Amino acid sequence: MTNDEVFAKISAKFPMVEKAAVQVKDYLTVRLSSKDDLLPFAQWAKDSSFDMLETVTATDLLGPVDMKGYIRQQNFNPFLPDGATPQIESAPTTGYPYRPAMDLLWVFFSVAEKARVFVRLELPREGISAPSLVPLFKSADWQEREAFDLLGIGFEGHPNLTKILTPDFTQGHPLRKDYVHIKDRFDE
Amino acid sequence: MTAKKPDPEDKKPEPAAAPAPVPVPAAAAPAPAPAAKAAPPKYVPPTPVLNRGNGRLIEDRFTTWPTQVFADRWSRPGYQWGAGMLAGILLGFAVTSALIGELAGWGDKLYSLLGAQGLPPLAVEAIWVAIKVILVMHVILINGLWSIWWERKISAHIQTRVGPTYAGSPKGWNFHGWAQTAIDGIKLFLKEDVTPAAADKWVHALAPAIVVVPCIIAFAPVLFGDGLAAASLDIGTLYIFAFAGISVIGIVMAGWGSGNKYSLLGGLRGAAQMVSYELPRGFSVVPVLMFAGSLDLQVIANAQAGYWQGIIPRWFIFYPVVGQLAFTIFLIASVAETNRTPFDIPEAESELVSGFHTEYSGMKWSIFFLAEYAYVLLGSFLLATFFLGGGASPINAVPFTLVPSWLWMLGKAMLMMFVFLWIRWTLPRFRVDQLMDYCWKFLLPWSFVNIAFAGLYLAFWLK
Amino acid sequence: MAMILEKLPGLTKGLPGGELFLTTSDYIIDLGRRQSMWPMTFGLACCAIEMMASYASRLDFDRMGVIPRASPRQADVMIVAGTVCKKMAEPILEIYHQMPEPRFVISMGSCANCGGPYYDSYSVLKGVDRIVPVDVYIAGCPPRPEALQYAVVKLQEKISKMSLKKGLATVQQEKGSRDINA
Amino acid sequence: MIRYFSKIFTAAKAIVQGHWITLTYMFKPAVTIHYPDEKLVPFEMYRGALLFDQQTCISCNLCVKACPSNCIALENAKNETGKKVAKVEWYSIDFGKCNFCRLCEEACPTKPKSVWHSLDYEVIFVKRDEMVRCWKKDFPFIGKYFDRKAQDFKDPEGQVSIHDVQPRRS
Amino acid sequence: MNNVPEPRTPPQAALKSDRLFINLGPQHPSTHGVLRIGLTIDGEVIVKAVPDIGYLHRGTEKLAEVRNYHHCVVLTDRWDYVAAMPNNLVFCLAAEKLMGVKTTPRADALRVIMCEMNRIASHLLFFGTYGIDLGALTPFLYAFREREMILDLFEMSCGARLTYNYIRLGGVMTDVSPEWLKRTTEFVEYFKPRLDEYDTLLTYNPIFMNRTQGVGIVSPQEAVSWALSGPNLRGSGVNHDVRKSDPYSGYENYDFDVPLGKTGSCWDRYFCRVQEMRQSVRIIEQAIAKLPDGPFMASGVAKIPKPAPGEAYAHVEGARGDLGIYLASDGGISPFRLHVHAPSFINLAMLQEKLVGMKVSDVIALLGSIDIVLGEVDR
Repeated sequence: MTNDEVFAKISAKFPMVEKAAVQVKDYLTVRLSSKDDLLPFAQWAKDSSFDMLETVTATDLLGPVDMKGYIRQQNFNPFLPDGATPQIESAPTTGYPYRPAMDLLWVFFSVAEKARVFVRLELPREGISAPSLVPLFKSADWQEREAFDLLGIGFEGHPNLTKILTPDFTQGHPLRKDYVHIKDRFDE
Repeated sequence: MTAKKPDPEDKKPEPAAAPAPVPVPAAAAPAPAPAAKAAPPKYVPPTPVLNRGNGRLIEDRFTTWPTQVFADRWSRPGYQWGAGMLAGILLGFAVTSALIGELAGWGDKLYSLLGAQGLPPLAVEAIWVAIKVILVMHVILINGLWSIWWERKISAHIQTRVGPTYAGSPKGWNFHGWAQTAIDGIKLFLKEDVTPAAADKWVHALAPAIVVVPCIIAFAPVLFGDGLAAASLDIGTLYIFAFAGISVIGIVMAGWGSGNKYSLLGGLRGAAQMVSYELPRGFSVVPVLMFAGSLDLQVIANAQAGYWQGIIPRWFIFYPVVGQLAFTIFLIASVAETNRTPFDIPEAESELVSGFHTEYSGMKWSIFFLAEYAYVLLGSFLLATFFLGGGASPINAVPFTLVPSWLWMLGKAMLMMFVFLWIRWTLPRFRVDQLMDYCWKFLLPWSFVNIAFAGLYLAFWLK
Repeated sequence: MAMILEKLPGLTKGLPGGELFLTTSDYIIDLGRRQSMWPMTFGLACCAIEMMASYASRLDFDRMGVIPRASPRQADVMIVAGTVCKKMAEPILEIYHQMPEPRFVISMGSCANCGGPYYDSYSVLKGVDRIVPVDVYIAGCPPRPEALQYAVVKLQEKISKMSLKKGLATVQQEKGSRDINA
Repeated sequence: MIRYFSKIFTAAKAIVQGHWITLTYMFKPAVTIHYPDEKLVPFEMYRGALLFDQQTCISCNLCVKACPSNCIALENAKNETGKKVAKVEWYSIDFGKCNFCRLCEEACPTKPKSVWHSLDYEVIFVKRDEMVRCWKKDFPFIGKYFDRKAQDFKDPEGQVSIHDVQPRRS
Repeated sequence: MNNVPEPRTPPQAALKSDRLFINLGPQHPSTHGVLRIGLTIDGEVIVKAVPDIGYLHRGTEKLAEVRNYHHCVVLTDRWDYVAAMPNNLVFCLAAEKLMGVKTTPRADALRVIMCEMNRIASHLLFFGTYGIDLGALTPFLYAFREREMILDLFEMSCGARLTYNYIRLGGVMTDVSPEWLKRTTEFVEYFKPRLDEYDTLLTYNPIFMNRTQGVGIVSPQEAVSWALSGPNLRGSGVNHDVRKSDPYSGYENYDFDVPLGKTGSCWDRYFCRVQEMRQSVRIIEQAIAKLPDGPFMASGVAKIPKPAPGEAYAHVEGARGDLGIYLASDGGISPFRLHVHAPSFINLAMLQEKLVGMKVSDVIALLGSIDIVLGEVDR
């Protein structure tokens, strides 16, 4: 099933969903306009042939990553007593639309027709939260917890939204671009 | 990568194989080579720090591939040398034992010598029993050294690898790690003795003793050859099974005493398994007792003397159906009794870390280890006595019947111990409830059926 | 038994054959510890696969008397094979303290030496010698199974130089690289 | 009834076959390499410990940029007039962080390469200082490490080379 | 035959036994790495299971944002360290889509050969460790003996045994010599009879079949709802293989079939992997037979690539399942966002619901059968 047929099927059911400006290479990317379109779309996907929710993730569009999120402790080098200079500093590229928002991504896959659709939703960064798809798809459980743990996205309706990957004493959400690492007892 | 397509690696100036001195790089290098390039300093590496002299470098990796190694095994020097050594040991053992065949005779001479000293008969009896106890104790503890080394070597060769080789052999030599178990013993002897805080001290410390002592006591009536039993009891079999059952208490104490959840689970599982496998073990021996007519091991062994039509020995295993069935059930139950795979759920490595002896370290743990191998030895001697006609030679020809009975008994016991090891390194592990189903719904009913068959035999055939 | 051995150097100072007795007992004790080092099955990341390869048939670790033991109570050496994350640092410390005395630590692979490819990650401990004293580090990512066996050979040499004068247990040290004959 | 006995028969047959395989392998020779006595020489492409030749290096910093874990540090040499010259003053590789990925060797433009992977895989450290390997004027290929306690450069104790003389790769 | 006895809940009144909480701790011989499962058990039956991961979380997605594209390829080796080739391949496919680089046919064929050999090595490790989990110690040694041969071949071609860094942006690192091809065919000839040996040793062993056949049954709908992938999904009978549904780097011109399980039990998942080894052997033979010659590296990949802003998604049939990379670039030298769709992380999620009602020794059987690698779970 080519991308256009899939898009025709979707737009027949959901007119307010339109094709995303930036298409993921060779896959159909669809952009939702608001938070409350998600649950009906997911329900429709589950009923029609898109019965597998493959991925739930997000991208922080704030800007280049903040170097204080990394801790670099070099080994003692006799020629460089104060440690080797870090090599790559991430610099902002001109012309890229950085904005204080997060771009959420859901990927639905239909096992029968071997078709995949990328659903995007952009939300402001402050107090970001989105409806949870755990009641519909069981695979969303851990992926939403990971998105919460690493990016700080609250999912309403998630049964057990707690940290899953980072240790308990790590404060903040590491994958955010403005994450600053607070020294804990293990990095002296 | 630069826009130019990177040409593939040009000819290597340095032949990788022979460590030839570094040639000066070829002068026709495309880039204008710096004119007076002094040869790079000849680097002398630090002497290779190896405890076994300089290693022989294997240049062609593919000679170590299984395709070549398994291709023609007799062309490999190590293989021939190993086969020769094995044949030599067996032959030497047989010859020396044939020469000093009448070891049993010495026992009576010693006994009469003691009597001649004019000591009261009670004192003679006491000294004689003391000598027998020391001898049997030595058999059990030395067996620990031998069978642990043997298991590691057999398991290694089953898995196409080589077991311990460097223990006890000087530099450059290879005595196949004969001293490995002794060295393990020294290390375990000097380990810090850890008693966990949550443990119940006395129960934790006493558990290994309660596991080992019944096994040593149970060795009293075991037959080591014709007439070579420490104590010839006429209820030998009942005595052995009675004492072998006490070690369950030790395992449960170890499980409870260590204060660790894993060992508690292991201990309870061990109790359930060992108690329930006592039954098929006991009942599978009943046909043998029916045929032999008494519980005394010596009488059972003598009942198996003689040959059918001069060829097939009258061993109980060769009785058409009853013998094989009783033999397999007894073998399976003794494997379960010694907590070895496929019945090693009490110390299942992969589930309960290491079961009831998780919290034991150093000397206490090694007592558990010795107890396991003592039970394996007990199981293999019982198998040899009950089913393989302890002491009787399988072939009716002259050179074999001259071999003393204790050598045949030892040979059969070692064969049975090999079967124990062989089972351990092939089969996966049972689940707890399958293990119980297997015992109560399969082994036990079949042993009853076996007893019924034995009854028919007695009624019609053996009268 | 351990108490007697602790006092042995004092006892044998005056006796005529004492020195010889001390050196032979040193040799036997070190032989026992050297030829039967039981590591703990303790793999973290990719180096654990190379550690498993060194137990397998081609490079048999059993030749040196090394059998992997599941519980820390029966282990002598802890091979830290893989990336030490901060969440795993607490269990590693607890396991190290559960091991009975003469215990050694081998840090295997760049990640365990000083963070390796994750030298700037927020959740990786920069080297396991920040929490436990390490006797031998192995370079490589992951090191070959032979390198692990070479490290065990090197550790055996260090153990063979231990002597009763410093007591039965190895020198106590909180963290950093440890020289047991210091 | 028949199904019960056939189940027992297939189970017993499978167990016996399994045992037969282990028995046949027991009599096959072992594929073990007795490591300290026999050592495998790695293949020619193997990525072992890094070596560096201080004379042919033109200090172009390409290897510093190519290294993912930022292990390499170097300093341009200056001639008497203070002008930078295509030589390297000192060079250091941090073996603790190196993950042996061959990117630095591929980035090196000199022919033959001035930083290349040898075939040594027996590289251990006993102290934390041994991790950083340094090269200066006429140090050997294998380099030295700086011992902070003794405050001078020493030969690396923990590295055993497969070849008596380090072969060079073009 | 489904001989799973339903959990016998003792009569509460008569038997007051309180629940025991045990930690299948981060250091456990058979959790394939550092995974902790908090089990609440009542006797031998599990009442509640809470898997706790993150003990190997190295934050590679954050590190990728300060590495250039060639450095990220090195980072990908350490995710699924048992089968590292598909990791490199999936990152290179995504980056090539982003940069619009077309790889040469020889590079595609070499990538297919290397990935299939790495799949055999990974399934051999699964076969060995699954044997150990269930108590059979010998298959592990036989499987590693064959795996060492594959690692020798990798060392001969790309220089490393586990973290290869062989598949690069635009092609592969070096070409393979004819001697390497000869040795690979020698390995393939030697390996086929070994697979039948493994079947008699473990697959059809009655104790093994009892331990795995009725255990951990996952119905097809449940498998799709948990978004399982790879042998775990095909074990339940759902026919989805990325090499067939979304072919990449030339998989469409090799013919191989996809083994499917019937009931979705542990034995079916195990059997799918053993059958997949046979299929991989077929693919390798075909690939070596039709190996096109020509350059092994496409030209036009910059030393420090700066792809145009955009997003790309590529996914590959890794040894553990459907491994996908979502790569977003803002035109800088480092990726703006790298998300890994890790199959082990998603397959592991079903553990918390599946374990309730099982026995303690079944935990190990189920955990072993979904074949997770903690490097990929925690990234």
